[in-house]
Parts: sequence; structure tokens; C-alpha cells
Amino acid sequence: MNAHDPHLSTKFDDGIAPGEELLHVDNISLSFGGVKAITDISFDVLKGEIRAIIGPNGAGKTSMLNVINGFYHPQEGTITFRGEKRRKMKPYQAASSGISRTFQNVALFAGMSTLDNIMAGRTLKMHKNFFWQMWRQGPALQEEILHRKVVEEIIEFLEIEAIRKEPVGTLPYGLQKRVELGRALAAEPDLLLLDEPMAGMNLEEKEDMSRFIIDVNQQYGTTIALIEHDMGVVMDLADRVIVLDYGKKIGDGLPHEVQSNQDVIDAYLGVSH
Amino acid sequence: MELLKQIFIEPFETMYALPDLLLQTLWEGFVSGTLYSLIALGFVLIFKASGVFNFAQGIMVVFAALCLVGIHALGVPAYLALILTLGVMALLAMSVVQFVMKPLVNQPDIILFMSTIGITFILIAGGQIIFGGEPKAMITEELGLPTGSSVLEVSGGIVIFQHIDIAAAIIAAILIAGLALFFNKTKIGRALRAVADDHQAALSVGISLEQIWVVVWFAAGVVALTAGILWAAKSDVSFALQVIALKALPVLVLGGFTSIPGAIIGGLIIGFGEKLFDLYWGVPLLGGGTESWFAFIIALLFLLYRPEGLFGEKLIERI
Amino acid sequence: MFYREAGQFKATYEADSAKFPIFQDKLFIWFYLVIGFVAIPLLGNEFFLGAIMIPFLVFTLAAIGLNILTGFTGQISLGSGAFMGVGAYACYKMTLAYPEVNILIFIFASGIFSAIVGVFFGLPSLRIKGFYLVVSTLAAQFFLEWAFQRIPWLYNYNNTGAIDGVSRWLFGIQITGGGADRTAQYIVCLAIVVVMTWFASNIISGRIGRSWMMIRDMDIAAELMGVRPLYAKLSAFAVSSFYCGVAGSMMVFLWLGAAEPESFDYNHSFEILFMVILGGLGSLLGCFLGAAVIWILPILIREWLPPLIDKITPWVITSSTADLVSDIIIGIMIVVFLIMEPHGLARLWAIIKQKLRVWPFPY
Amino acid sequence: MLKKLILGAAAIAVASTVQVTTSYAEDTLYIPSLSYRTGPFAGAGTPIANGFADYFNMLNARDGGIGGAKLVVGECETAYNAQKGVECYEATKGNGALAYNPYSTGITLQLIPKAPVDKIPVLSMGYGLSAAAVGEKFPWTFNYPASYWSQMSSILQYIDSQGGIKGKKIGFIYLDVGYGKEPIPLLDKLAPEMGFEWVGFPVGVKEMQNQSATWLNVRKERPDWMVAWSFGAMTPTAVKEAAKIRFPMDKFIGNWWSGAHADLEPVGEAGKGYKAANFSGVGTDFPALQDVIKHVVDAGNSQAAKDDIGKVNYNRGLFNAVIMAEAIAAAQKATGKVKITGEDMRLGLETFVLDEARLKEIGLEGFTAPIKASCKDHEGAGSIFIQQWDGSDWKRTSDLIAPMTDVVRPLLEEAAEKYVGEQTGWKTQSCG
Repeated sequence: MNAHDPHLSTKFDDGIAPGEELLHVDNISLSFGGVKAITDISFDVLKGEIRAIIGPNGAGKTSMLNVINGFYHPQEGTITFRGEKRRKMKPYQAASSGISRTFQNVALFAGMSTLDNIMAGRTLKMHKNFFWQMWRQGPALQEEILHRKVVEEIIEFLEIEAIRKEPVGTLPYGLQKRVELGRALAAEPDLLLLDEPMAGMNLEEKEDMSRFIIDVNQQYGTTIALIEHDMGVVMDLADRVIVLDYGKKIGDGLPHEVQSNQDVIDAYLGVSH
Repeated sequence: MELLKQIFIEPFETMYALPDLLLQTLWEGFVSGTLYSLIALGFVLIFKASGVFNFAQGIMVVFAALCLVGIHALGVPAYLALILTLGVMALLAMSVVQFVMKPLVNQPDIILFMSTIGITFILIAGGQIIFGGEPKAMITEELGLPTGSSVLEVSGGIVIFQHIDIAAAIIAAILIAGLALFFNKTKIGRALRAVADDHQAALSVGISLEQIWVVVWFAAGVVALTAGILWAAKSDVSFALQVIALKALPVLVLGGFTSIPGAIIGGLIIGFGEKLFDLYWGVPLLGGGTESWFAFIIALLFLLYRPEGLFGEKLIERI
Repeated sequence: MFYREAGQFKATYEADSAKFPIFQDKLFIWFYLVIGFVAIPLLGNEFFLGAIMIPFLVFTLAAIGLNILTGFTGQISLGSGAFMGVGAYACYKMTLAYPEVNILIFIFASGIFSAIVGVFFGLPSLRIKGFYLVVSTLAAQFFLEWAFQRIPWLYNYNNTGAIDGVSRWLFGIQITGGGADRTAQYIVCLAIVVVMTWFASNIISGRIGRSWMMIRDMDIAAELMGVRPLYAKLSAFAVSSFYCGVAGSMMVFLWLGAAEPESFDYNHSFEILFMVILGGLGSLLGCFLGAAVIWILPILIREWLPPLIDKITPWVITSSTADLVSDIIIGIMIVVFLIMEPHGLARLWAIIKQKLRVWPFPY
Repeated sequence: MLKKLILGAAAIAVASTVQVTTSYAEDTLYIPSLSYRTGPFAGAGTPIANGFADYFNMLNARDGGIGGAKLVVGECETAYNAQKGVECYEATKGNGALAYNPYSTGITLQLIPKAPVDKIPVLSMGYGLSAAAVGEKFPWTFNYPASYWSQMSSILQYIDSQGGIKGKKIGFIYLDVGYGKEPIPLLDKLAPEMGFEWVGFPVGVKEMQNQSATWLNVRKERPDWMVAWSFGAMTPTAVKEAAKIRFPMDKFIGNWWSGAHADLEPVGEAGKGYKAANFSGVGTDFPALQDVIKHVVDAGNSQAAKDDIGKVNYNRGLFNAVIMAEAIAAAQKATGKVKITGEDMRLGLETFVLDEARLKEIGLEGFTAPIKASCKDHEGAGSIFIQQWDGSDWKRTSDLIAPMTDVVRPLLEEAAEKYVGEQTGWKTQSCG
């Protein structure tokens, strides 16, 4: 094994020390037609932390994630990721700069197997050109097998060995969520965005998923920003929490601080503005 | 320079020099436009109600016209033959729904699309076995359609209006108005629009999908019969006619797949566009015969600019 | 039972990702290759080779091309007939210009021209999807047909407006033109199809193939995973058209021997789409199965039906009626098949294989 | 695997069918008929196939075949599709096929290079590759009684005879495929020589029934005469459009594929005055046709309805069979064999004599111009006549018009040279 062997067992190295600012969102505003989805939101994510975004339905949480990874283009504001400032970018640019994510409604590649789905996460790490691929001998095969090893590590880590070759479309929901996490992990992200990773799960599945999230965070040092509805989970997992409501930020801080914030309580209890 | 002159100056000089020809061209464009609209309308009806892109619409045009002529050839009076043909189209609608659409409900679009190509095969071959493959004359006079022409004198030249063309435009307009009325004012029409918006929701309030489908396939059959009679009156009833129906595709792209006004305006744009382009640009610059692709290229360019069509709804992608 | 994989363990990932992981499959493939390369050339007569096997191979290759685009990348195209034409015309022009160069080189090179045209007409796919894309590929189809008709340079100013498969030799055996040896043509076709199927299966199981399938299954998620739609879609159009182009030049040079622009009309695009759908979207095996059913079945009906009816009934049916009946049967089969197994023959085959594996037990 | 199963079945199937079809008796002659009774051009294909088959069946019934050999017509449906044409060719050539009559330019072009290899001649009667008329260059291909270029030269002479062609503008409306474009070189060549001007109006296959733009252009160009190279549904549409723009119908001439009953019956009265070239007689007032009616149609062995006998395309198919029959007889005479081969047939096609006396003998006096076959001239440079539509039937209105061989032949030779030049190892013959 040479020095470029993309092994997952060590922490991802991105040249930013833990605790430093990884992502900074500045005064982002986003609207569709005349409807404002996000109004003037700013926050930061520090290297190595688990950052939660919470808020009632329609608060603009998913839109916020979509802005961060370039799927929506905000009308105002900038995003600084690893010191690089930008407003508009293509999703694949976000992906190649090290942002990876899962989706609220599982967005797996339904026609492909678990293995292929997670291999799909390695897309950006593979570089052998078309002509090597055509022959699938020598370098292309080596590359494929090298990445297969990484993927197998992820499969082992997420305990989904048994469904390696199943088409994901037939898997139960909980497993699909896990495969999706695996796919996002396969990209070895600096910043992992999780959109409601525990939605629709039972208690046991939630516990499993929480464990994986914490493991990812601790074992690989991956910074995580997650959206979640289950307050209990959020309070246990998150280092810091942002609260959105009607596209505005109404709270930001440590879990217990946010919990006692009056605006947040009003928002959740549905007090009219 | 010469080329620029050919593109930007000479066509307009010709138009100015021969105003009668220009008027005639516009009229021909209008007539083909209404017929394109009519064929496109058949597609729209079915697409709106069932999301099926009915490739068989073209052959339905031929099949309906063949039925009419074939039944008349047996000695049945023209109007009775017309009614019997409508009966055949109703039967066809019921069989399609019973044997194809119902078993395929909830399949992906492409599967439904393919199944209509299967229907096309059956109709083409079946039509030839029953009626024979040779071209036949449309029973224009027997149906009471006019055959003469009128002439309008315009600054030294003449513009000829075929009465059948005038009749075609009027009949198309009546049919479209009738369909619009039917879908807006009747119970089943409203149900159809509900189905178009949301299948499941419609089902949950007790609308029978099957019934709706039979109605739209029959309506598409009626539209096909009308288009078949009117177009065949211009040439003849033969299987080559089904190719013309492909012209409905660019019309649909321009107008949007689900919009009835879109089909009409799209048809007129294509009708005017291809006649004007072929005569004033296509012939001098490209040697003519541009009608086979002009509509498609226009549709393609239009798609790049506005992918959802003139009247389609713009979708916001979510994830 | 017949198809037992017990006891076959895979010790390396290499072995695990092999094309035919099960021993029996490997055996069968070699068996088929022997049949294809040895038995059929020895036993087949000119009708079997020229009217069944060669067209079957040509359409299989075109179906693989379309399947790459439609089955693996999810972009429906009705322009494959015209892309075949681009390949054929390119090959014709090249071999006339350089008669001394080996025709096989030009057959492959013709795919490059087709790929370039394919990429150009694939550009709209970046903006539009589904049936709208169908219309834009139909635009390509009609425009190219018109171009074949209207640009005399393409058909070398022949009075007939047609191109012909001029005579060329390979290793001293004539493989194109009127005096060509059918057996040699068949073997060349088979070799091209085998090699290109192998390439296709390699590409599909690698990074590029995965990026196509990602676009197919969920284009937005694919983009968020770092797939650039521009590259993925256009490369699919390029590879797909390449395959179609090669199939087109095979069609003219190794099968028909001459072609008018109508030989590449939209009916072919439909025929190839049928093969892909009936065979199974996203399956290479399906391309073979689909081409076999759509091409060979009607021939069998045409050949068999009239004598059969003659023998067992008092009626006589003509070859034209048999032709129409075969159309009706194909039409009914398409509908019935879509209802029974919308995932195509390839899925049906997988089911049969599964049954064979557990036989004699039901599951 | 399933594939191979299917293929295996196919192989067995094919082997068995071939066995079935090759078991013809010693004294039969097999004549393949590549017909198209289906598809967009079935209107022309059906009567042609009927006339072709009926004549041979009549010979069987009346004379017991030719030279004692029964004639077997093997019909194979091509639907005017080049790929099915190849299939039919491969399926029938092993049965001892004497000659192919493909009735499609596309299929003809595919068969031309195969003919010398399989030693089966191609008789493309009045269609196909014009250059094939040059016997030295195309020993195996024949296009009696005249090539398209000869025909065009005859039509132009006809126009000249109707008030002069000098200074006139000829509109040439054609189906935008190889067939329609074929006469263009001749028009280019003859325009300066005869002093006329010509302008082309292409009609795409998909636009056959949508010609209003084309005819607007005709209106713009104001030609004095219109000549049509149309086929199938294009003809009735063109005639209707011409009537619509009030083009003088008697100045509109179609070629011999643009003037069948099936083409003008859908037009009816509106097409009155329209003219078309023809080389085979119309009607049933010929002893040979009476024999066909007596021995075949009335015996219930014809696929044609009685009304259809004698119509343009039926008679053309019949005439095609006459040429075949004459060539077979000539070949039998030359070789002394009863069961001849394709190679003998080629000889027959180069040596038969269909002069006035022979036409009278076979009951077709005045049906067509005499044809003198030769090694050099494979078109026979036959004459044509012009017929006119009277609203319900075709009436012959002109004498025979011979082609301008002196102009056409050099052009044909030039074209043949070009075709052969593109082929490597093409076999020509020298005619003594």
C-alpha cells in the first residue's frame, strides 16, 4: 500500500485545526418568486463540532442546507467555506470542496445496489479516464478495488454487510437512511450535512443512527451540521444549536441556552407574532 | 454579404412585390395550423387525463378515416357511416382502456408511451388487413363538405380560398369550442380536470378513472376522425398520413403538453412558421423541403429558452 | 440445483466484482462464444447469416448504444436511427477518400463522427427532460435525415442519392461490397459486437457508468454528490452515439450493401427503442434479448405462418398477410409484455435463473 | 442464454423452412416476386404484384408453363422496406431464382452488387439505377424498357411537340429521395441544348400529403409546364394542389410511376386533363389480357378484383412478367435446357426479341413499343406514350415517343463509369 492509499481509518486531514471556523454564513437571503424562504441569516460552524439546525416546519432549514451546498442560489449574502468566500456555485463545486449531505426524503439511487450507492460517494475521488475504464484492467481496476476497500470499511462501520448487493429500492426505510449516510461518508467530507437523519425511525433505529453520527464525528473528526425534529436527540447530540422560524434566525447557542430562549419556546408552541 | 441580403432583405422584398402570394401563404399556414392544432389536441386530451403520451394518435387519424371510407364503401350512407365510425372509435377507446391502460396503471411514463406504440402496430397492421393498404378517396361530397373555391383579388394577383379549407377551420373551431365547453361545464369534464391535477386525490373522492379514460380516449378518437376527414379531403386516405401526425410533437412542445390553448396557438405558430420559412427562406437558401424539420428545430430552440412550453407551469425543484 | 453457486467463494474484491462471478456463467459464456464463432459460421446458410444473425448483431449494438443513453443515463432518445446514419455516411466518405486504409478502422472511426453529432444534439438534455427530450432528439432525427438527402457531398454526388458498401478486403477476404463473404461479414460483426459489449460492460461498472446511473436515478442528488451533469450526460450521448454510429456503418457495409437516407428513418429509432425496452432498460443482456425478439420473431412468423396455415387449415395466406399478422403479434406482445414484465426480458431471465438455482424447490 | 435458446430455435426453424421451399420439382422455374402489398406504397405494389403473378399463372394454365416448365412465383413481402428486401432476397435466392424484380430503388441498389456474385440478374423495369442500362458495365442488371433519363427526354420532347419548349420554364416536382432526384443531371444537360429553363420543387417523404408550401412556391415561380416524379400518396396530393392553384392541368405531366388509377381515383374530376407517361397499355382489349381473365381471374386464382384488371399498374406488372417470360423462352432456346439457371436467364435477358410480330403473337399488339434486347443496351431504349386522365379513366393521347438516345447514352455511360470506378474488382463485359 502506498502513501496515497485512501484509507478511512485515520482522521480526514483538511488543514484546519479543531475548533477553528470551517464555515461561515453571512446575511443569506433567499426567495422564490415573491416568497421569502430565508431572511438575512448568519451563523458559523466550527471544525469538529456537531451543529444542529432546528425549527418548526417551513422554517427554512432544508433551504438553508440547499444554499450551503449550492443547490439554491441566494439573492443576497455570502458563504465562506474553509476561507473561500462565494455566493453562487454549482452543487458539484460544493461537493468537490468537501461538502457532502443526506436528504430529508431519502435520495438514494434506487436502481443501484447498496455497494454501488456508496461507491457513488467516491465519484470525486476517482480519476482514471475513460480509456482506462473501457479496458478495466491495470490502473482502472486497481483504482476500483482500492476504493472498494474504503467502501467496505464504511459498510462494516455502518453494519450493513448483509445488504451489500441488494438494490436499495427494496430496502426498509431505516436501512436506506443508513446507506445514505454511508454514501455521504464515502466522499470523506469536511462538512457533513444531515437533513433529518432520524425522521420516521423508531426508537431503536434512532439510537443506532445517533451512535453512528457520534462515531463519525469522533472517529473521523468530521464536522456535522444536522437538521432534526426530535428535540431529545438534538439536545444529546449537538454541540451548538441554531433555531430558525419563518426563515429568520431566532436563536443560536448551546443546547441548554436555546432551550430556555423565550422566542424559541414561543415558536414551538405556536405563539402568534 | 450576399447571404445576409438573402436572409434579411430579399424575402421581404418578395413579400412586398407579391402581396397575393403572401396572403395565400398566410392562409395556407392558417389552414395547416388549425389541422396541426387538431391533431395536437388529441395528444393533449389524453396526456392531461392520464399522463400518457399517446403515440397512436397519428394512426388513429388514419384508422378513423379508413373506417369511415371503408364502411361507406359497403354501401352505408355517409352520415350513417360517420355514426358507425364514431361507434368504432368508442369501441377502440373502451378496448384500449380495458386491455392496455387499466393493467398498466401506475407504471412509469415510458412504459405507457411504449404501450401506445404497441397499439400503433396493431392499428396499422389491423387497418391494412381489414381495409387494404391502397389509398382511398375521402367521401368529401357525400358528407356534405364543400369542394369549390373562392377567389379574392388583391392588387393584381389572386388569393384562392378552398371551401374545404374554410370548412376545416370552422369545424376545427367548433370542435375545440365544444370540447372546451364539455370539459368546463359538464360533470365528467370537471372530473377529468380533477384527475389531471391529481390522480390519487381524484380517486379518493370517488371519481372513476376508468370512466374518465374511456371518455378522453373517445374524445381523442373524435378529434382524430375530424382531423382525418379534413386532411384526407386535401389528399387521400392512406397510411402515409400518419407521419403528418408527428408534427403534433413540436406543436405540443411549443404549447405545453397539458394546455389546450397551447395546442391551438402552438399549431398556428408551426403552421404559419413553416410555410413562411419554406417559401421565403428555405427555398432560396436551402433548396426547399425544409418543412420536414423546421417545426422540430423551432421546438428545440424554444425548449432551450423555455423548457416548460408557452403555457406550461414552471416547476421549482425540491429535494 | 442446475445453477449452483454453493461452494464458490470469492476471496478478493477483484473476484467479487468480476463480470461472471459464478462458474456456470463463465462456462456458458465460453460455450456461447464457441457457438457464435465456430458453430454458426460452419452450420449457418446465407439466409441465416445474412437475414438473421448479421442484422441481429447490428441491432444489438445499436440497442446497446441506446441503452447506454436511455437505460443507464435515463435520457430517452428517438434519434438513434439518424446517428446510425451519421456513422454510415462518415464511413462511406472515409473509405472513398482513403481506399487503402483497412475498413475496420473506418468502421470504428465512423463512431467518432457520430459521437460528435450526438454530443451536439445532446446539449438540450442539460435543460430538458422526459418527453421534451424525445421531441428534441426527433428534431435531430428529422434534420439529419434531411441533411443526408440534401447534401450531395455526403453521398458522393451519386445520381441515386444513395451510398453503397464499396468492396473492401480484410486479410484477403472480401468483407464489404457485393462479392463479400457472408460468413466473414458475420464473424467481423460478431467480433465487433463482442468487443464493444465488453467495453460497454466495463464502462458501466466503473466510475463513469456509475455517474450515468446516478443521473438516471436522481439527477439532483447526483449533482450534489459531485457529478457534473454536463459531463455525465454529454459523455453518455457521445458513447451512445458512438455505438449507434458503428452499428450504422456495420449496417451499410456488412449487411445491406447500400443504403438510402430512408434506411435511417425514424422507424429505426423506434425499433431500437423497442428492443431496449422489451429487452430491459439498463441491461446489456437485455439488448441481445430485445434485438433477438424484435428482429427474429417477425422473420419466423413470416417464414413459418404461411406454410403452417396452408397445412393445417383450408385457407391460404399470402406473405403480405403474414407480414401484417407478424406486426399485430409484435404489437400485442409489446403490450402484453409491458403489462406482465415491464422490466423486460432481462428481468424475466433473472427470474428464470433464480428458479433454476433453487430447483426443484419453489424457493 | 435465453438468447441462444431462441437462436437455436431460429436455426432449426430456418433450416427446416429452407428445406421446405427448395423441394420444387425438376421441371419448374422459380420466379421470386418482391412485392409490397403493405406499407405506404401498397397502392402501387398490390396491382403490380397481381399482374406479375397472374401472367405467369395464365401461362401455366394455358400453355403448361414455358417450354414445358411450370412457373412458380414466390411472393415475398418487402413493404417497400430495404431491410426486408434483403431478407426476401436471402430467403428466396436459394430456390433457383431466375431474376429479381425488386420494384424499389433502394432494394435494387442493394441487389446490383450481389447479382454478379450470386449469378442472378436484376430486372428493374423502368426504375432503379439509370446507369445500369450500360450493358458493358452492368452485365447483370437490366432496366427495360427505358431508364428514367430516357423517359425524361421523351417527356421533354412531348412538351416540345405541344407548342415548343424553347424559352419555356419547366417546373420539376419530385419526391425528395434518390428516385426523384435521378433525372436532375439530364435536365441540367438538356436545358441549354433545348433552350428551356427548369426549376425544382422537392417534396419530402414525410411531406407527401402536405404540399401546400411547395405549390405556393410553384405559384411564385410560375412555370409553363410541370413535370412530376412522384410516387404513392404524393401524386393525388400534388394533383389536388395543382387544381387548387388553378394550374392548367394539361400542362402537368407525371412520369410512369405518377399515373396509375390508384393515384388519380382519389382525385377524380378535379384531376381531369392531368397527363402521365406510360409504356404499357391500358385496358383489357388485348388477347393476352383476355386469356388472363379467362384462365386465371375467372378460375378464381387471382388476388386481383376483376375491375382492377387492365388498370395501369396491373398491366405494368403483367408487362414485367412478359419480359421475364420472353427472356426465359430465349434462354431455353439458347441453352437447349428446360430448367434454366440465373446465368442462363441473364443470357435470355440480353437476347430476347420483342418486336411487333412477337407482340402480336403473344396477344399484346399495340400494348407497348417493341424492345430489342442486346448485350450493350440493357434498357432497350423503349419509347413511351402520354396518357391523360379524363376524370375517371386514363386515355392514351399520344403516339410513341422515342427517347433522345444520342444525349442520354453518353450520360448513362458517364454515370456507369463513376459507379464502377468506386468499386474495386467490379466485373464488366465487352460486347462484340
